[in-house]
Amino acid sequence: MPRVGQDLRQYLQLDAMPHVWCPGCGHGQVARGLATAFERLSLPLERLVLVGGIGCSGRTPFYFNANALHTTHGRALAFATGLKLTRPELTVIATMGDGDTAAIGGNHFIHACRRNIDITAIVYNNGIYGMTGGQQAPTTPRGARSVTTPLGSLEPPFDIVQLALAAGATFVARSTTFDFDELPALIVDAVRHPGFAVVEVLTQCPTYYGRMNELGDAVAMLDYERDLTTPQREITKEGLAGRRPLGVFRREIAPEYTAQYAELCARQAERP
Amino acid sequence: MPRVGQDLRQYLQLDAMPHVWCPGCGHGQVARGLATAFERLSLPLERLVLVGGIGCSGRTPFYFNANALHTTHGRALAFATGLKLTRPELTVIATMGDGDTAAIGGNHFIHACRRNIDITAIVYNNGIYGMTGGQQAPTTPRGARSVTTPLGSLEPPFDIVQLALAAGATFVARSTTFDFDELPALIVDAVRHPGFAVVEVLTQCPTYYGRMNELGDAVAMLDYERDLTTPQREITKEGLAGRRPLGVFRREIAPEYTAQYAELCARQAERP
Amino acid sequence: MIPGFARYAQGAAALHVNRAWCKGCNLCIAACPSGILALDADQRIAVGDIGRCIFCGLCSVRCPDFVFVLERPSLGSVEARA
Amino acid sequence: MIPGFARYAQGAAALHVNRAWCKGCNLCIAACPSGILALDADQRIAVGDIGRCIFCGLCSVRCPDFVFVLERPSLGSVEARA
Amino acid sequence: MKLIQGNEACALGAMRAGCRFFAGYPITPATEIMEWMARLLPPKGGVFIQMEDEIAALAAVIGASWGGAKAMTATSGPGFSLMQEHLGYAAMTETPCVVVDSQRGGPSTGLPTLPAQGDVMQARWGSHGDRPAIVLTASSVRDVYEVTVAAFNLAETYRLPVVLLLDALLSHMRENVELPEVTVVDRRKPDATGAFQPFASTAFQAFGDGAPIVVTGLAHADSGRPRASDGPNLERMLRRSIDRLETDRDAITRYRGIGLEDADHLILTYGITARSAAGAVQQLRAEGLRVGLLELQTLWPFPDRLVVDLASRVENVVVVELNLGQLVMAVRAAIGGAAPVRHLGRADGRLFSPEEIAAAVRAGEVAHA
Amino acid sequence: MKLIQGNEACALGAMRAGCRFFAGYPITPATEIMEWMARLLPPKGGVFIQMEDEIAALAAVIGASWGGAKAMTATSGPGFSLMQEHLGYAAMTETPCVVVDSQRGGPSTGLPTLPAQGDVMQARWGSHGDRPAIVLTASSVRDVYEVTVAAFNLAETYRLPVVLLLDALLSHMRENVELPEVTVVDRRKPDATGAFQPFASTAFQAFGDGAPIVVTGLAHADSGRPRASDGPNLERMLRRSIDRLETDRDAITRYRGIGLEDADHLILTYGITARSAAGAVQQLRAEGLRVGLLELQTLWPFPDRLVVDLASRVENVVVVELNLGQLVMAVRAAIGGAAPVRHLGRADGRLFSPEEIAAAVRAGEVAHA
Amino acid sequence: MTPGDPVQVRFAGTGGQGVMLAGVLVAEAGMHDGLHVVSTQSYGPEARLGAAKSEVILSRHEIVLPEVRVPDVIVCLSADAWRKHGRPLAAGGLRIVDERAIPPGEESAPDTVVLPLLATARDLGPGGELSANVVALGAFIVLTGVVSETSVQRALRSRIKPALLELNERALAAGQALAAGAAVLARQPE
Amino acid sequence: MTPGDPVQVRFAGTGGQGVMLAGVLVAEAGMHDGLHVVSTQSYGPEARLGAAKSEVILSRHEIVLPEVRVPDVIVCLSADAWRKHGRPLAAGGLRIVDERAIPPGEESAPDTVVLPLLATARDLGPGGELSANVVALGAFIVLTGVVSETSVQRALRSRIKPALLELNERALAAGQALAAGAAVLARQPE
Ligand SMILES: Cc1ncc(C[n+]2csc(CCOP(=O)(O)OP(=O)(O)O)c2C)c(N)n1
Ligand SMILES: Cc1ncc(C[n+]2csc(CCOP(=O)(O)OP(=O)(O)O)c2C)c(N)n1
Ligand code: SF4
Ligand code: SF4
Ligand code: SF4
Ligand code: SF4
Ligand code: SF4
Ligand code: SF4
Ligand SMILES: [Mg+2]
Ligand SMILES: [Mg+2]
Repeated sequence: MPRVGQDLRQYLQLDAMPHVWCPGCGHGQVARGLATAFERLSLPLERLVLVGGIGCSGRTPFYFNANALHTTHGRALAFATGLKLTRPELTVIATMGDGDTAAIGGNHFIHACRRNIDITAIVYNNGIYGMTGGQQAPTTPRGARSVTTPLGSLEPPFDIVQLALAAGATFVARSTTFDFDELPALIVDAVRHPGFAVVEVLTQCPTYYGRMNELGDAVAMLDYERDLTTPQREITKEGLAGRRPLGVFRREIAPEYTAQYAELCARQAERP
Repeated sequence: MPRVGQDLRQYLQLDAMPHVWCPGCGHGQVARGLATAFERLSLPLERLVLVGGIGCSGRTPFYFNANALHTTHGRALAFATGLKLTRPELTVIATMGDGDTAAIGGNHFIHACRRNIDITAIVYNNGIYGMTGGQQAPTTPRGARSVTTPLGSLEPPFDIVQLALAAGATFVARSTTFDFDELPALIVDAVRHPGFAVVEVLTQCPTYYGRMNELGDAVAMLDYERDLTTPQREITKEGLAGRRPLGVFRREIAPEYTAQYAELCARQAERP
Repeated sequence: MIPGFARYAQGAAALHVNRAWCKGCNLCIAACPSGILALDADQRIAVGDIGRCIFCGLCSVRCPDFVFVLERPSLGSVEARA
Repeated sequence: MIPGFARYAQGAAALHVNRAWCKGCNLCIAACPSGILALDADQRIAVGDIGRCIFCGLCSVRCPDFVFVLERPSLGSVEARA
Repeated sequence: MKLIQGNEACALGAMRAGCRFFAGYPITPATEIMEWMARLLPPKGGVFIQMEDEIAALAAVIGASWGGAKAMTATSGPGFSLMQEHLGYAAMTETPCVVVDSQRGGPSTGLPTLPAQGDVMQARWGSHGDRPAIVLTASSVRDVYEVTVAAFNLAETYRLPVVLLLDALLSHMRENVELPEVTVVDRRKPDATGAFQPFASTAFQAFGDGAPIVVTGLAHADSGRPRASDGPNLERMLRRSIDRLETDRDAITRYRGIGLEDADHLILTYGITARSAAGAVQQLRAEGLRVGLLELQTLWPFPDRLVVDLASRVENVVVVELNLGQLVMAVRAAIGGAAPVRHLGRADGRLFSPEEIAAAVRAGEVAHA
Repeated sequence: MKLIQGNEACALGAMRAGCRFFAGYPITPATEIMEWMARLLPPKGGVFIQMEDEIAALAAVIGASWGGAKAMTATSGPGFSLMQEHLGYAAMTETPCVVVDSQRGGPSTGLPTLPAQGDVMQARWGSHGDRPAIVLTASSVRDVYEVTVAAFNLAETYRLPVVLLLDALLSHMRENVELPEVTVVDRRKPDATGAFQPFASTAFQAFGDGAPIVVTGLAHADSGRPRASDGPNLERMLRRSIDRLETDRDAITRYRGIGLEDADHLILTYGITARSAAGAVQQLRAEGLRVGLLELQTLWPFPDRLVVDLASRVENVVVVELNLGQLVMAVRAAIGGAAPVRHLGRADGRLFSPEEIAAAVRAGEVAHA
Repeated sequence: MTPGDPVQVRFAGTGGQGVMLAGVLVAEAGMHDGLHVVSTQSYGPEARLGAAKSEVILSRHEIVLPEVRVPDVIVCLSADAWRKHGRPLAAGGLRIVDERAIPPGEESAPDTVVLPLLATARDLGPGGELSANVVALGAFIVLTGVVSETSVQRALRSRIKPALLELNERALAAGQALAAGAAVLARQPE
Repeated sequence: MTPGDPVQVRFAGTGGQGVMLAGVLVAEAGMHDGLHVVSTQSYGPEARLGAAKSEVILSRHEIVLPEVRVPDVIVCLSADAWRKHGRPLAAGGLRIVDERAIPPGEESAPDTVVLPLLATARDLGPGGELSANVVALGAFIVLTGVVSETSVQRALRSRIKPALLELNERALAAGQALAAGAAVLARQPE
């Protein structure tokens, strides 16, 4: 029996609840995944900073009892970088939407991956801009509808995992809101990883993506998520058959930025 | 005997010569590669638009007898996208520095790759910011010196080719200024490719990168480039041994953006 | 009792439910193997026969709104941490 | 003649050199298999014994400054395109 | 007569003006403009594209304009801040285009769904360096349509980026309107004769429509070629652009007046706020106070002659705006001591009611008496 | 006594003020500031990082400030335009930090190596929405050092981003200087007692230094928690920040006067231009004209009381700046009709000479007589 | 009630209950009735969740203030919305509230008509629960007379997808019927 | 020449000829001499190529205009620089020019001293060609008297890497020697 149903209220900012997300929005499930991971990590909440972008997902920090830095659209990782460099002892986790991460914030994302700074990025990928009302995201599948692609998107979507890998992130994983057990486990691994870690989470936006693409309610969308993906261990010889693989794609120890910087300072420190 | 030494003056803006680049700067060699390619492509120059970013490399368009759109730092591809969408019949080539492309312009770069719009991006990678006087670029190798990394860079560099591949570019190649024969050939292929094409060119900045990293003059730097790279055909079973591979990494035909868009308009066009 | 949560007990175990946070998305209902969950007329969660609950916790992991807390000996008392 | 270029002839072939564009980087000099190129006191390119030139064009492909144009029967006359 | 949303009217106006390119990035409260353009453009063969951010959106618009298309983007405060570099680029390269900024409560993410008039100075001064600027605004859904067309016309006439300021309320509200007849100005093509200097006049040649053209954000000659350290030449070109606006100031200045002829008290305002001000004038006139209303549709270039002229005929001026004091600086600077100027401002995401404005005028009247 | 470059003085001032974080992106003519910081910070355990662009640079600075470090970035026009969104964010989140803008000829890429004073209005109004703003400038290498320290002190005192405007000439020129003694203001820590409201006062608690803190660019309560549609609360907080500056206006206003006591004619200027103006005063006084010079180091909040006060005692005012008319608007708005105001401006990348300024004053004197 | 001029109307409910559409329908009907109309609505996350509202101002004159300060009519479909948008109400105004939206004790307020709007809608058959907004609109016409029935029907035809039109016409009628009984109650002395 | 106050000095040459350093050395020497100094230089691509310049203003008073309008002294090392920065010159000013930088016909101008600066530098031995700037500086001291020899030597010691100091000291001396002969010529009647 999975270890589930814990009382996670201590991690939550109770007066901010109920949260702002729509009925059945996967973002709430990601938030639960985070809370579960915090419990497993036994993190002191005053040492944890959640850095949010702008979007439905970016609001995550408001619902936790940790430090919250709610930034600007797309720039969460740039703020996080300054903070982490100044306070390497703090645990810094960025919660970002797919638009946030890969549209306006694409550059900060690939640079954070490249620098290998010890920050964890949780990318809530719902294939759409939720907050602003259902516009195309750079993750919207070709042909899918949104209010700005009423006839179906012409653009091939980004694969966030591939982008993170190419940009140099040292921990890269993908999960979904369907995988309630795997998700917190991956977050735990990502936070423990000493370097830049990306966890892409496929999550449902029933309000826009679901409705505009006739995928049904949140319950149906979870099934859709399951059918769209394959845990890596289950990938057969026939390959992915168009499904997106899940799990950890890279876990590599490489020089971490703040550690290297500290060493540089130590070398430079003025002798008395 | 290679077909070399042609009179390329008709492609050049003669009153702008001599160009602004330093003695031995590889950017001039890339420019020659472009002129050679134009000759082979028999492009009418009034139908060619060179879109430059800001940087030494970004000045390339001024030296050609074609249309020149000299834009802002990092944004050449965003301007080029608007132009190409409006005038799909024009040939649009962007000339951009590595800082231009991968630092401030990283996001526009990956998005242009993703959209697969028929633009050719020539990335002049000299591992440094030339124009502003030798600061670290996102392509500066770890440990290399620049005026902003006086003790050696701590950051792992981007691999532009990997980034372009992950972002979805359908033609991706790498060459160097050493490879005077291969370079124009790749540019020709890139321009002919019906989709987004990236040609990364390793080029020398003797003034800053060379001097600060004690690599000698332009002559020595060309040898250094040769030693740093391996044509794909020469890659042995032992692998790259730390060298960067050259040649074409992807050449794939996929739906091109302006063509798809035209088709969408045709479907939508009001019936009389 | 957890403030704001109703407690549905079955021996030493109990299901705590915060109706005020429920948004009526049906995710828990679809997940519950015992079929004891449903929405009421206000479109909020209602617990049916708690005697049939197997304390699998699937309702809690599926719920995006932190509506459920399970109280089982193995998890420790909720009060102890309230 | 190409305006601004000096012409160094060897029979039907010739090397045209635009000294005004030269920046003295040595790239052509290092590339020339015949060793007939050098910098003068102004740090600009000077052509030595054109009789030893093999018209390989390596000077032209290496030069970042478009200093050289080769005139060979196979390439057509430069004048025709000037 | 139709029930139309402000943002829809903006899109319809753009289409009517001949806009055939839209690049944007979603943001409340401007998003519906792009949603409408996404539907309206393809059937006309126009281009709609959602870009990766606002910086890219304006870049694409400028690129499209050099391709020959009338082009536009729409955003709100945060995106408008990001567009400042390219607004300056468009001015420097004399690129006709239209940028709509539907203002919401700032600063920063602020009050994302509430109306404001807090970007009025930014629209003029947000980019680095000096530049000519045309900034328009509107107070009703019908005006939005008309002023959008005017924005395109001015952009084409003066080869400049034109900013149109809306606000969250005007963008989102629906009103019954009869869309008016409008005149459309098209891009001025160069005369066929003689060598064309692309930056010598307001005649415009797109890429591919003739001999090659050079465009750069560096200081440049009339030929377009860079002159990156020729300051006097740059100043000459800037002043020439600015003078064009100066010369045509009366034509560029759009405004609406109520009771200006015999006014003793002047209310100066613009945009959504002008509606309540009209109500205030009605109330005050009913009380016997001779109050006039100047509703500016052209905010920049600031119509100083018009304002000085009116101010010198009244006892006092009240400037009303949904910010903590922006256009009032231009008003004060323009009129010198001609009349005392008071400011009625707020930044709480709400409108002024006619009563609040009337009270402010009355207070001034008393203070002055 | 040392021969120091303006940009070096800025870096030395920052180090002296306790700056321990610098994030930047290279750009002429500001780059040497970052090059110096890259050398000066590591030995002190401070952080230097070159970011992917200017947007990220200011973001990182704000992040670092919330980590408790005194933090700064430096840029020029194009980068400053890109920083506008985050300048507003810093103001909204009451984040102390310093942004240096070394002005070059604009608009756009413009005249990249030549001096200008074209970002004066942008520094105040470049971001969307209303916000409190402190903007300083300097006219000599020694001043650069001192004013940089002052910028940090004001940032810490008022919990605001402070902009320091230099120019291409001042940044790059070397001058012999004796670095003066300075006072350094440190960040105000919250009192140990009672529950801390992070936005109720200027006391500042960094992340990790106590109970969790909430920071957002949305409108928010004193607790930091978002109140995204509570306009009155936002206006209250904005006015509180602005009022803090209002209350301390005299302390914030840095200026230098020459011959103000008995002046009949006032030259008002700032930055590099003030040097020539001082020369002009000397020349004119030698001719017997009673001319005074007001050199502002604090441009915003605009010291209107000081200016009105001086203006009302002179026959005329000449505002001299390297732009086509920017601060002059604030001058005119402030003094009403107290004295006629003329503007002497240029945007050609050159300075005014003392003779040119003197001639302008003489012309005004004649016109007035 | 006897509406003054301008009339300010608010529809409040939970995201998804169609209060936006209700506002637009009233505005469009007002337009057909020859009135000046302005309609606005709440935006952002709030509009999708908890308490959403849409507002309409109708007048024989040009509308100067396009912002509702104190509504003359509030139509309310959910408890959250009642809490957030149920007050204040103009003197002489009217509130039309679903029976489940109003907390016990408040039903008897003299300016408030409590009706089983949602239940009536649900009874209309499959998909009926989504037409509570139009049921409310039916009641609104009868109880306020702000816009005419014919104009509302015309607005319905222009704004509702053909497939759903019949259902919504029935919803409108049901709302009118529902209110007919309550109407007498609502006419207060002036 | 007899310098006035302020004195405006320009060093002009090709990128890489060290005109920036020459300017800084004069400024620093001026500082050691107790003068107010401002030094500026050209930036950007121009500074690396073609014609670069650096300028110094020296005065017993505070320097009001930190921009050289018409130099009193121009020291010029290359033909490009001569074309771009070789004029105008203040009345009574002086130009010190390398023999190869000046076009035939202009050598005989009365305000111009032509010297083999580059050739002298080259003759100093390995690396010598890079010290033409300091050779020029030596000539400058002798011909203008704007800054003192001791102060220039002090500036050299603070700004030149130890490994190159000896070479540069020899360059300075060589420049002084070179100018000594020409000096008489350069002293014009006032
Ligand atoms: C500079 C800027 N541009 C645009 C916006 C408007 N905006 C807010 S959230 C958002 C996108 C949200 O999508 P995503 O990041 O995928 O998050 P989601 O809401 O789907 O979780 C946009 C475009 C903004 N706030 N700032
Ligand atoms: C917004 C902005 N930031 C910074 C600059 C300054 N800048 C000009 S070119 C350049 C980098 C040049 O490096 P790269 O792109 O690699 O081109 P290269 O000169 O090496 O060819 C920078 C930072 C600018 N012009 N605009
Ligand atoms: S709009 Fe979509 S992403 Fe946003 S809260 Fe609703 S369901 Fe979630
Ligand atoms: S600085 Fe470097 S990149 Fe720029 S022109 Fe010189 S050698 Fe080339
Ligand atoms: S614990 Fe399991 S059985 Fe019990 S209500 Fe939840 S899902 Fe159903
Ligand atoms: S999953 Fe949660 S929010 Fe959804 S219906 Fe069940 S209890 Fe309510
Ligand atoms: S053509 Fe060949 S041989 Fe002749 S000069 Fe050039 S490189 Fe030398
Ligand atoms: S390669 Fe060209 S620029 Fe270099 S030395 Fe030879 S001719 Fe001159
Ligand atoms: Mg999303
Ligand atoms: Mg580079």
